[in-house]
Amino acid sequence: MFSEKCEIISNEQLASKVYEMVLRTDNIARESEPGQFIHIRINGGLYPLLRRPISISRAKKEEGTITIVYHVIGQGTEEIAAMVKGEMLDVIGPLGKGFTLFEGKRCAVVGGGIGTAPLLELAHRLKNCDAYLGFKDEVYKLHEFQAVCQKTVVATENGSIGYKGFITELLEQNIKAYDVVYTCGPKPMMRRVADICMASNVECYVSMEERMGCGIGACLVCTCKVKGGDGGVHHTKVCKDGPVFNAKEVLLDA
Amino acid sequence: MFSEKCEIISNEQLASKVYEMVLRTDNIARESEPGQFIHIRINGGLYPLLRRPISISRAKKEEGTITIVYHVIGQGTEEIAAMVKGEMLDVIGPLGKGFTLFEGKRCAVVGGGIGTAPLLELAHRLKNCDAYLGFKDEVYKLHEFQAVCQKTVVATENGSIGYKGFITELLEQNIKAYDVVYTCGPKPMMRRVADICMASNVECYVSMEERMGCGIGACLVCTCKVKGGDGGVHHTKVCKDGPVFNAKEVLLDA
Amino acid sequence: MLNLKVNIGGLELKNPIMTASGTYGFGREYSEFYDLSKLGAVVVKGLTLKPREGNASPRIAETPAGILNSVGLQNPGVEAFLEHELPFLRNYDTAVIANIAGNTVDEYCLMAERLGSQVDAIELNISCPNVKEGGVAFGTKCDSVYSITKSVKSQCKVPLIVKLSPNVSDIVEIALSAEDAGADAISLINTLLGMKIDINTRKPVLANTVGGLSGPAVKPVAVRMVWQTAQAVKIPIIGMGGISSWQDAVEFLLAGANAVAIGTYNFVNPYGPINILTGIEEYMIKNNFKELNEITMK
Amino acid sequence: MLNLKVNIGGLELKNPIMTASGTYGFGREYSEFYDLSKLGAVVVKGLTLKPREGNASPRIAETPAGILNSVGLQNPGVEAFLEHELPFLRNYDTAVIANIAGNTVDEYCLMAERLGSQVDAIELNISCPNVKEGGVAFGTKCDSVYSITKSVKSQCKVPLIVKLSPNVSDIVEIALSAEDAGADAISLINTLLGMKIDINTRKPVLANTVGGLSGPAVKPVAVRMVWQTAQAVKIPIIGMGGISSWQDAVEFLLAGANAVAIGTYNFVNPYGPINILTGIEEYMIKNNFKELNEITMK
Ligand SMILES: Cc1cc2nc3c(=O)[nH]c(=O)nc-3n(C[C@H](O)[C@H](O)[C@H](O)COP(=O)(O)OP(=O)(O)OC[C@H]3O[C@@H](n4cnc5c(N)ncnc54)[C@H](O)[C@@H]3O)c2cc1C
Ligand SMILES: Cc1cc2nc3c(=O)[nH]c(=O)nc-3n(C[C@H](O)[C@H](O)[C@H](O)COP(=O)(O)OP(=O)(O)OC[C@H]3O[C@@H](n4cnc5c(N)ncnc54)[C@H](O)[C@@H]3O)c2cc1C
Ligand SMILES: Cc1cc2nc3c(=O)[nH]c(=O)nc-3n(C[C@H](O)[C@H](O)[C@H](O)COP(=O)(O)O)c2cc1C
Ligand SMILES: Cc1cc2nc3c(=O)[nH]c(=O)nc-3n(C[C@H](O)[C@H](O)[C@H](O)COP(=O)(O)O)c2cc1C
Ligand code: FES
Ligand code: FES
Repeated sequence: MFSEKCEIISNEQLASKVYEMVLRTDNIARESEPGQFIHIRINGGLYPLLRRPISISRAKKEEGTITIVYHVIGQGTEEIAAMVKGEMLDVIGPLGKGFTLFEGKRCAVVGGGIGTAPLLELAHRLKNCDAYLGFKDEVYKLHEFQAVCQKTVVATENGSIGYKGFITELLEQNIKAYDVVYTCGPKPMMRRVADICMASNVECYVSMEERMGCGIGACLVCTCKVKGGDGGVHHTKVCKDGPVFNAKEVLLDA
Repeated sequence: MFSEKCEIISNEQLASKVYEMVLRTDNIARESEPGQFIHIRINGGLYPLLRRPISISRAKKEEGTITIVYHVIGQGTEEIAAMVKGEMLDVIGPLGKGFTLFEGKRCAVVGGGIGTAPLLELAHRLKNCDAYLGFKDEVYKLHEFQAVCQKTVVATENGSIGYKGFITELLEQNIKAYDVVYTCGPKPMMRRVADICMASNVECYVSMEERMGCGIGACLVCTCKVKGGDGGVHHTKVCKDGPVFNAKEVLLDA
Repeated sequence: MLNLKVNIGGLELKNPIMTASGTYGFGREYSEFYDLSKLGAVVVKGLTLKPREGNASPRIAETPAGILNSVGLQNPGVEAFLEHELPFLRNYDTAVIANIAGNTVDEYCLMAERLGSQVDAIELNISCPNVKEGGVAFGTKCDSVYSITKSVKSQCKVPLIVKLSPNVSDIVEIALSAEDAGADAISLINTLLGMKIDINTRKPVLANTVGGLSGPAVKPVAVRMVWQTAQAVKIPIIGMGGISSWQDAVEFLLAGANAVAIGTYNFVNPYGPINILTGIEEYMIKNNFKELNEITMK
Repeated sequence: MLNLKVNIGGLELKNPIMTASGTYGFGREYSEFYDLSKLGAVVVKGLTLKPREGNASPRIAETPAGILNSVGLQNPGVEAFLEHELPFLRNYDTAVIANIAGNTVDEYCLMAERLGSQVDAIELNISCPNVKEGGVAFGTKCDSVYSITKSVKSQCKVPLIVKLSPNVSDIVEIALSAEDAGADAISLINTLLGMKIDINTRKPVLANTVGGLSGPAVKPVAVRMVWQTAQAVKIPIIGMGGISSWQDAVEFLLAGANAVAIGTYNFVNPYGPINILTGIEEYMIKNNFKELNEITMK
């Protein structure tokens, strides 16, 4: 875990409201695992007050760089989008527990919208997984998935590219082909992926989102519900014990 | 009184921590009188919350521009200093009651530090006044005063330029030469100028500073003390009834 | 057609946008920016029976997302208001609400009597943190809130709005006391008592040492108090505290306010109240709301 | 040589920098950024007798210059603290202060007894706005502050700090009640009760509806309460509420605080407390102060 000011190497728009930023940081690039995130201080000041959590989409050890892909939502991401090459971004990372990797398993990554971003580094590590990518209308980072995945299928809600409908429909048709599925995206999508996996006894890992304070495990504001060994439900930290959880353990209801 | 977003034509450093900004605004340039000020919203947001009052140093009707000269003190002026040509500055102006002009009087303007700035427009209007300019060490806008004033004398505290000492000492030696003296600068300096004038029965106008809210006369947070016709002391608004007051009427004590 | 009309304890306003007392003078200055007839109501600077000079300067300090003020109720007094200020405001088609403060219950009553029905409503300021008398002392205890409200109400020919202080342990019991005593509406919040010290001079920034905190910083406290009070009282609520956008105004309406007042934000954006009104209208159109009271929590 | 030592009701701290309860866990996470031995004291997350799961998420909302939280005292309980967390903190040369909250006076007393002298001081949290029991209810009335302080003090083997709620009409009478009942020190402020509503979902942002406001927004209220309290009590005061720079910390010391705690700012800058300590040292050198208590108002 490092707290650093990283140089912005590039910050480019990929789609309407979606940007990709490359940061120079040997430390975070070296230590990060797929599924981890960084916690970004928006500017040197106190407005907005809180840092913003953004997943690491790519980490290149050799180049000493990490990439993030982010959606502009409110003030924080707006200000990140306005930054330019050469400026410094104050980040803490790598944070959290990423995706668990297995040897010799048949894997799929299933992403929805901006949730596809953290799956890219995972796809690189898994080497020959299949990618299921769902978008609303605009599609981004497709070529990078295609370059590294065995098979890449795409669905858009309006049918502008690929299958017209939800990506989970395509996953369901092929679920038997996999031992492990990793998913990141809107909660309803992840819930559906988890159900599909459950029905076919496929291991499923989901990446959770919660509003965060410290981002490092100290303040307990980011909890989600997990099933305990005792059968009860416990509150656990998304920032430290997650963001990735085994779908069998985490409650995706709320 | 206008509320406008004005284009920044230039924003240049004159001395350490002192900047000069030229703004395009037909309306304010046309209506402004020497001694008036503008109220600047620092950026589109709420941090910092309050506008900053800065005097109009020059108003060029024909060109539709105004000039301000400002000292970088805290967050507000820092952010103004960081702005560049082409950006828009949100201002309200012209505000307040400026200097009272008289026909056929012998006049002097006496400025201290950044307080010299609003006297420049006044000097232009007075046409052949004398200028007494006091600075700590660095001197700025000297040539402009020299170009428009009959005589321009300068004092610096460290003697780097002109007389070594306080400008009020030079004024005192020449006070008999004037009917009206206009002053703007640190309060102790203005108090001294007022005393010198009083002793020689010279009319004296001072430009007051107070912390402001609305800047237009609505909130009553910017009051200073004036002597009333009833002999009592009253609180009056610096932003609306001032910033310029007759030294005989205003209390310069606090 | 949108219907933005709202009834505040018998007073009908054309829309829910009001100006907060003390931030808007008597409307003259802002009338140079826009037509005051666009406003639901103008609440004037707090009035006292006799003219007041207020506190020494500095009277304002900036704080993170807020300001502290310690004006101390400088005002020309009720008589001068009626003679010089009210006639000006009557040029506009907007409700005029007099905010009043006194040293004693009697003073409040005398003012209400003197104002009679010349104003459209009276806002009882029992929550000004900047003066010893006439201020917050009345506003933090249930029994004194009850008795002052009851007394003034008996003299009051127009709807009586009681303006509450947020510097209390339990806003609900205070609001209920005002309601029980006959208040026609409640407005909240006045300022939170605060202080700022200059670390260079090592003295308080305000000449008065302490002052009232307003602006965006206090909004979460204000929204909470409006929400708590709205659960408990039946009379209308005028919500204020940090409103600086139409989104903020909608947040107060959702919390249970029937109308909103814009205070500190006037200093930032002189067109504030008008922009906020437009924003609310657009929000209603977007959400297919016809009536203001459709803006409620789900 | 600078002397930053400060005595908090019998507990000597090497410097006045503490961490605010609930923002710093049990120190583990921040120990990855710097040596905890640099701190005057670590105040741990609020403890209860039994483990608690706390409230549902979302538990945090951002507000202008502040945050609302509604953690609801999630914690592993006193036993797990003593077994798993305290030994870790004992690796460092810093004071450990246990912040405790209970449902009943008895629970508070049991915890104080169980903690014995294993911690260096106990901070009585009678001001948590996020739980019905064990929280703010105890902290807003003088008589209950007095009786709970008195009871716990009789069980307490270490200095007893009483942490006050800012959600009160009169902080001074509350502080005096704690002092009269034997408190060794006072800390203030806990969070202001606030609320935020999402205008798109038209629901409160926090699952718990209301939450506690902290961060720069509350600083003027906190400084005012520290100042008022410092005029009235003789026991030391630990000041907190929005401290986000050494300048803020100095402002609290000027107001009369003997030590300061850093809360929300830890989330912004993990090195916050250390940077603030350095800043205070430099301020003292610049002003030729040798002792911390020379930082006073003029
Ligand atoms: C572990 C994790 C990884 C994430 N990775 C990515 C990513 O790779 N790309 C991306 O575009 N987004 C990602 N998000 C979501 C991202 O954090 C939010 O979109 C962002 O914080 C919005 O900030 P804002 O100021 O633009 O929006 P605002 O709505 O103005 O933010 C207000 C507050 O709410 C919080 N907030 C708002 N939306 C979310 C959210 N969905 N999750 C958590 N907090 C939120 C903000 O952090 C801030 O504190 C991730 C979230 C988490 C928890
Ligand atoms: C009528 C008038 C005309 C002025 N003209 C000029 C000018 O031409 N050039 C120039 O450099 N300065 C001028 N000033 C002073 C200028 O307003 C302040 O230096 C400026 O507001 C500082 O803002 P800041 O954010 O940099 O400092 P901060 O200290 O961070 O400001 C904090 C708050 O205090 C207020 N404040 C701080 N110093 C002053 C001050 N001296 N007077 C009033 N408010 C203050 C700020 O407006 C702000 O609200 C004038 C002030 C007034 C009242
Ligand atoms: C400069 C100033 C003066 C005020 N004067 C009064 C007053 O005279 N009477 C009153 O009831 N409230 C007064 N208030 C309080 C406001 O009416 C309002 O309740 C408070 O500022 C919160 O709203 P805001 O955050 O939108 O400003 C004053 C506020 C400010 C900032
Ligand atoms: C996330 C969070 C959790 C908190 N938990 C506790 C707690 O368990 N016990 C307590 O006494 N105060 C708790 N507080 C209050 C802080 O200790 C502190 O009093 C308050 O946040 C004001 O300081 P700040 O503005 O520097 O954060 C908590 C505050 C936050 C933000
Ligand atoms: S954000 Fe603080 S514990 Fe997760
Ligand atoms: S600043 Fe508002 S009246 Fe002068």
